[in-house]
Amino acid sequence: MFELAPLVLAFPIAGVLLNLLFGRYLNERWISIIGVAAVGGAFGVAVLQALALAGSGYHAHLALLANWIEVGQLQAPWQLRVDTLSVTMMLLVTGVGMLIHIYASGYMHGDARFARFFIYLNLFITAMLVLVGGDNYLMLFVGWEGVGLCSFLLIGFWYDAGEPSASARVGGEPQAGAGNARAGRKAFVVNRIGDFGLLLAMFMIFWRVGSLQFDAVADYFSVQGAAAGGLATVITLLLLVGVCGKSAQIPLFVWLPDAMAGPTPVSALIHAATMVTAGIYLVARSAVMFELAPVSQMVVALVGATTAFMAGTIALAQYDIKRVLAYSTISQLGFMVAAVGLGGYVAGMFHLLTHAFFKALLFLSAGSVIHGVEHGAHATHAHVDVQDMRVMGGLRSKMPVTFWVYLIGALALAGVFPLAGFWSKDEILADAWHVGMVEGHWHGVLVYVLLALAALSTALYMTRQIILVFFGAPRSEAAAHAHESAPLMTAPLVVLALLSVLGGLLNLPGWHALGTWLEHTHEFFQTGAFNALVAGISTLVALAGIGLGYRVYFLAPRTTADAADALQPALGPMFGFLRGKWFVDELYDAVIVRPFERGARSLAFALDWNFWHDGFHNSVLAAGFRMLAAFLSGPVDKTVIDRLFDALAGAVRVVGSRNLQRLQTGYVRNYALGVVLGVVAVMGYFVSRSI
Amino acid sequence: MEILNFLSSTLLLVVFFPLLGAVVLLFINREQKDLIRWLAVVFSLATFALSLVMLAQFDARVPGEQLTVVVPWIQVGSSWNINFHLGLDGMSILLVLLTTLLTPIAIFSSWTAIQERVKEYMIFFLMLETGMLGVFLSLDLFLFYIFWEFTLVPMYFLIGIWGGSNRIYAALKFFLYTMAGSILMLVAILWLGIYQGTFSVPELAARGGIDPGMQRWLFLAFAAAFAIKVPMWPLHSWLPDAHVEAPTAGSVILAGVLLKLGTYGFLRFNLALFPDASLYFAPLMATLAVIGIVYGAIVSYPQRDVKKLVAYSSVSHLGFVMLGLFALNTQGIQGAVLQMVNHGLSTGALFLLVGMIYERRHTRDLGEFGGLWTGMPVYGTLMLIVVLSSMGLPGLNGFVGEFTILLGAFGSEALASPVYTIVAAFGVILAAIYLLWMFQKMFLGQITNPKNENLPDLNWREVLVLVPLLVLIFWIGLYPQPFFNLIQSSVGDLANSFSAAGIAAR
Amino acid sequence: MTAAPLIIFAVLAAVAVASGLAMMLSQNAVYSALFLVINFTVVAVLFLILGAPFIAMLQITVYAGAIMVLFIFVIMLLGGERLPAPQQRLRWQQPLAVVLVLALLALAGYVFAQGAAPAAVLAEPQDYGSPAALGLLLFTKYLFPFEFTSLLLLVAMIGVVVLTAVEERRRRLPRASRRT
Amino acid sequence: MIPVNYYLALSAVLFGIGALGVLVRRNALVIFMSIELMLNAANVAFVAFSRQFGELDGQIMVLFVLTVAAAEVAVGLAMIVAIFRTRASINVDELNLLRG
Repeated sequence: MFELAPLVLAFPIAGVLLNLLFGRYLNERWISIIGVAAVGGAFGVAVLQALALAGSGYHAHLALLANWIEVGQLQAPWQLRVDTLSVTMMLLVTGVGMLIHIYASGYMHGDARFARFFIYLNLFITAMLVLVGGDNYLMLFVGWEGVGLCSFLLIGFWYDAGEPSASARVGGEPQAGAGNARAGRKAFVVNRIGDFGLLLAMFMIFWRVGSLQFDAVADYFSVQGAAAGGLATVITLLLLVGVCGKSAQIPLFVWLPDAMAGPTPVSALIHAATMVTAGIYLVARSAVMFELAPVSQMVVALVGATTAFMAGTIALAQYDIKRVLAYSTISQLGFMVAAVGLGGYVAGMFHLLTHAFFKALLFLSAGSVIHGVEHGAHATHAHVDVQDMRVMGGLRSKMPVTFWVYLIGALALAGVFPLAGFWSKDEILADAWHVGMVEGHWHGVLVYVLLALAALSTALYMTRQIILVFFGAPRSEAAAHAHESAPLMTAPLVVLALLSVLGGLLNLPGWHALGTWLEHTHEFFQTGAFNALVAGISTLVALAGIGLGYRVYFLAPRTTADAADALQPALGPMFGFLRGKWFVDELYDAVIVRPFERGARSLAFALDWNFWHDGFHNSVLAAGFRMLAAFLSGPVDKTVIDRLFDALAGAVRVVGSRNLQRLQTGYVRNYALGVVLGVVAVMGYFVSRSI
Repeated sequence: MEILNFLSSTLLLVVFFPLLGAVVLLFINREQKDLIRWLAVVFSLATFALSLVMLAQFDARVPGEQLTVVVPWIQVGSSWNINFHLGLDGMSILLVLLTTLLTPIAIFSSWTAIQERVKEYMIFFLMLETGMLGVFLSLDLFLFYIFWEFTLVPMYFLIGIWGGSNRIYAALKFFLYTMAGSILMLVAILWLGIYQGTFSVPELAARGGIDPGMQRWLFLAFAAAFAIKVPMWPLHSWLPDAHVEAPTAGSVILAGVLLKLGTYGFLRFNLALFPDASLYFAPLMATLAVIGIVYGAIVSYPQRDVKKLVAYSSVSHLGFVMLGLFALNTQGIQGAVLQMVNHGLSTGALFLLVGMIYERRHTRDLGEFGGLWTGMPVYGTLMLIVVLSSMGLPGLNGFVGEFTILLGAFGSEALASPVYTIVAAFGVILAAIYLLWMFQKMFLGQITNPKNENLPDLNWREVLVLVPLLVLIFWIGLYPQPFFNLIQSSVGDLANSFSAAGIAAR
Repeated sequence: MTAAPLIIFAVLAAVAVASGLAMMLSQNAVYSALFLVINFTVVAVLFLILGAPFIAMLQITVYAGAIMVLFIFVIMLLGGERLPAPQQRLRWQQPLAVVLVLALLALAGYVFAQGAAPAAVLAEPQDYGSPAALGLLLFTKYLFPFEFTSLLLLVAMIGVVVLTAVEERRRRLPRASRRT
Repeated sequence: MIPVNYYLALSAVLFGIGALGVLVRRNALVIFMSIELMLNAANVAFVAFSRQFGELDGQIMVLFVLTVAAAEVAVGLAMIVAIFRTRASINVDELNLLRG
């Protein structure tokens, strides 16, 4: 069944082409059927690949599609790699992707660019499958940039809407309705910074290893062992730059909150479940190198933990329903990155999977909420920001299905026993505990503390969100008239809710299905031991967060849309700091963006144009030439030569200019006479010489 | 019979067929504009067909010159042996094909844009094609020089007659800059011809043995001509003028082919004839190239005139080509040759697209646009693809070239430092910044300017002009191997001579 | 050296010079043309004597024949055989010209007087001056210039057509476009 | 046989007559005829030299001179015709646009 592997790409590509060529002639129904079928087909193929792996001793299988670049010793074919790690990712991408496609066919109903949306989504699935299915770093990079492109296109899908927020006003004069487009551009550019690191890492791998194939790289480093430690450190740190870009870690996380400008299914699919986890996949894929570079591992773990903590605190003070989830995603990605940094690859992958379930669920439910409020706003002609949680409230009764699945997602995210999030998050914390307490590394302790605090804030902000959105009384007309979404949208929610509940089964302590499955890709992909103490603390932390949220937000419910946040008195100026997102955007704006723009402007206009183009060219080259000409015609010509000729002219004047002028009679015969005169003179000269 | 064989040799036909077209056009009444246009397109397409015949006759496995045409031309005494010598090899074949492809496209794109003096325009264009093909195919220094200068004349008139408001200034600047550089090259050519006893490039390359000190002077003399043409930073200040003022088709050819005359010259002459000097100057040239990459990209960003933006981006892109060439290894040089083609396709297409909106709106000011995608979906989509290709998105052509170049430069023995690559890779980030900025300003956001509301989308002729370029953009991006195969053996030989073993053998 | 050839030469030369002078002095252009024909014919005879029969024939056919017919044709066409009343504007030109030409001849005479040239001519080879020999030379050593003369004639032909056809074309153009 | 000198002298005299014709006559047609006479004089010298040196190159030159003369006459007469059309005159003294 491995022969079918290329089909995993063929299905979504076919979807793209069909909708691209015929989309304009089809109605929404057929467009969405094509889109969903394309992903569904790929999902089927992925399942078959998993079965094939299970049936053939879990050995990695390579499927050559075509040669791509062969230059000198550089050999980079289009080749798929089917092993447990890639198949896991494929299943996730296509499975969750399919659910989100179904949801999107309801969510995007009536949009003028319906076909284009599905083209983009299928294109994204293709790129993501290239990313996780490729057999070399170059193909991974193709997918890596490809998903970046799709992210750019989908964030800016409503490219004629969205006002740039004050802090995010980047790029010269404001342009009407280009806020979403700007967010997309920001995502692409920030990701490119990450790609820069990945690119350099690839170059280094190639020139040391001589190949970009995963197998060859793994072989090289296992053979070299500790001798290649320095090299591995440099490469892995460069890879980390890429991870920070794609998985939205400090310092490159700033694009992800803005990316919420895209339609909600996009946020769920790309900016929660799949694309942003590519960084974790990359680290897991390059695990051999990370294992040789303890310094890099430590940096990775600390970056992840810090991000988890920082984003968790920011999420506490946001009012935009999707923005809270965005920061939550960054925070959870921090968990995963910390996990793989600590060597807990299975834990990282485990959390990646469960997070995909419940975060996709949360985003889609948030979309459902937005959809509902939007309908309410339409019905009442109210002008409200439909994503602002302050105008919501009391939606529990209006949207029951959405409420329940949202609650499940939130509890899973908060890590409440026995939902999926509990098991995966606990595994990460246990790994951190192990590294810190058992192995005695200081950074393990630090990571554990940061992650625990992040877990606390996770429980707190999710409680806050649930209460603000669903409990209390509606705080606007729009919220009062909201209604439940169509079954096309709620059905995938239910499936995802189920997965969020049962996701923990994937790698339950004692069973370790995921661990044993992934073990076949790298032997050190092992599940850490279950630690009852850590599990207990985690549960306490989660409950504390929920309890705190209950006390702050439920017992003192917000009554009006513009009241101050209940947490504000407790935190004081700190709240403003969190509300301002630690002012990272402003910092980058002041330190990087504005200086760059100012610098580019002065480089372009002052240095290049005024100085070099006008100044140097016109003033030095051209004017220099003119000066030389002027010098020759001026001092030299005017004084020396002119005087000479003035004298001559004086002489001529004596002879009589009238006479000379009369030489120019205009009669041809006169001139002929002149010719003969000349001939006689020349001949006379020669004759006289011969005498 | 001998003369018949000579006249029917493929390369001769490829080079002079456009000129024949120009001569034929001389006899057409200037009022019959459509007939003139059709004839010009037919002649340029026939040249393209001939170049495909040439491609079929080309054997990619042979590293040296093929389909050679040699006729004694000017022989004075024993020291002057100038031959009419045309030859094809892996270094030139892609550029020849690029030229023969872009010329009909450029002519076709001027269908409606050029209404005045159509006859002269087409004649100049066909003359220009002959000149460019001659540069790529001549393997005699003297002949090369003649063709090199020959390209200047038609381009001068194309800019100076059909250009924008400041065309005379731009045309003169273009002419004088190029001319100034070529004079030094002429001196070097004469030195080579007289003191080495031959003007034949393959013979000079095979013979080698020029004193290293002298090589450096010769290298610099040739580099003066080529660096201005490329243009390398800081000699680029003629480029924005020329591009902004030139008519659309002129910009296409200028960016697509004429700039490559410079990079091709570096490859064919500087690298092949002066290997020691190339090794000596590699760090310097790579530094200039890298500065050009970053500088061009930064300066592109704040431009308001789209054409100027694209013109500066050429400085950046050709910096990549130069970096690849002076990496002096297989990956670098092959990537550079492919990137020359890529830049021709992407930037050519960009100029075509800019020309199309210019025909509709008669402005190129970024501030005048916004939200065009809504009204012109086909135009927006095609522009997006070309923009992505230009910024090196994997799967499109630009990436393959840039990646191989950067890879080559990273591990280059001649440069011996990854710093060049690290700085150059910043150019990749910057490319995303300025190109996406341009795309956003033109196509995204709301339509604020009422003049943009009812613009017609592209017509069949405009799409037809772009289709061949788009096909190649995807083809090279997804399956570049056929292209690499064409250049592999010739360039591989050259690159090997710079490897440690090659240096030892010399 | 017998006297006969010299006498023949003297007579021919005298006729040539006389006809040339007559050509120059005749007030009627038709007479001028006819005197020139006489001159050309006499020179052709001299060519014959010099062993250049081919050139002599050409002289008769092309010069005395074709070219002079053309001249007479044009004279008749334009009615230019007589100029209107002589209205001398350049009075000093004529004497000056005579003086200069005499000076030129004097210089030439001086050169002859110096006696640089040999007294006699050599015996002629067998096929000297035959059309065959001339043709052979023309198509080998002088091939390129010979081919080039064809181009010259072509250009002259086009030039003549352009010069004389200009009026015709203008006349045919519609009125409106003439203004531009 | 006659010495070459004689021919050369004849050539010089004929040339002088031609030159004088060009200088003193005002009728454009006669001026052209004088030019023809000058060319013819040159031809005499060529043939004479050719004879003297026993080479045919001189005669070849005559051939070329003939061609040039023919071309020149054709163009010249065409010009005269063209000028006559605009000026109704072939008096070269009336063509003094070059006057300073």
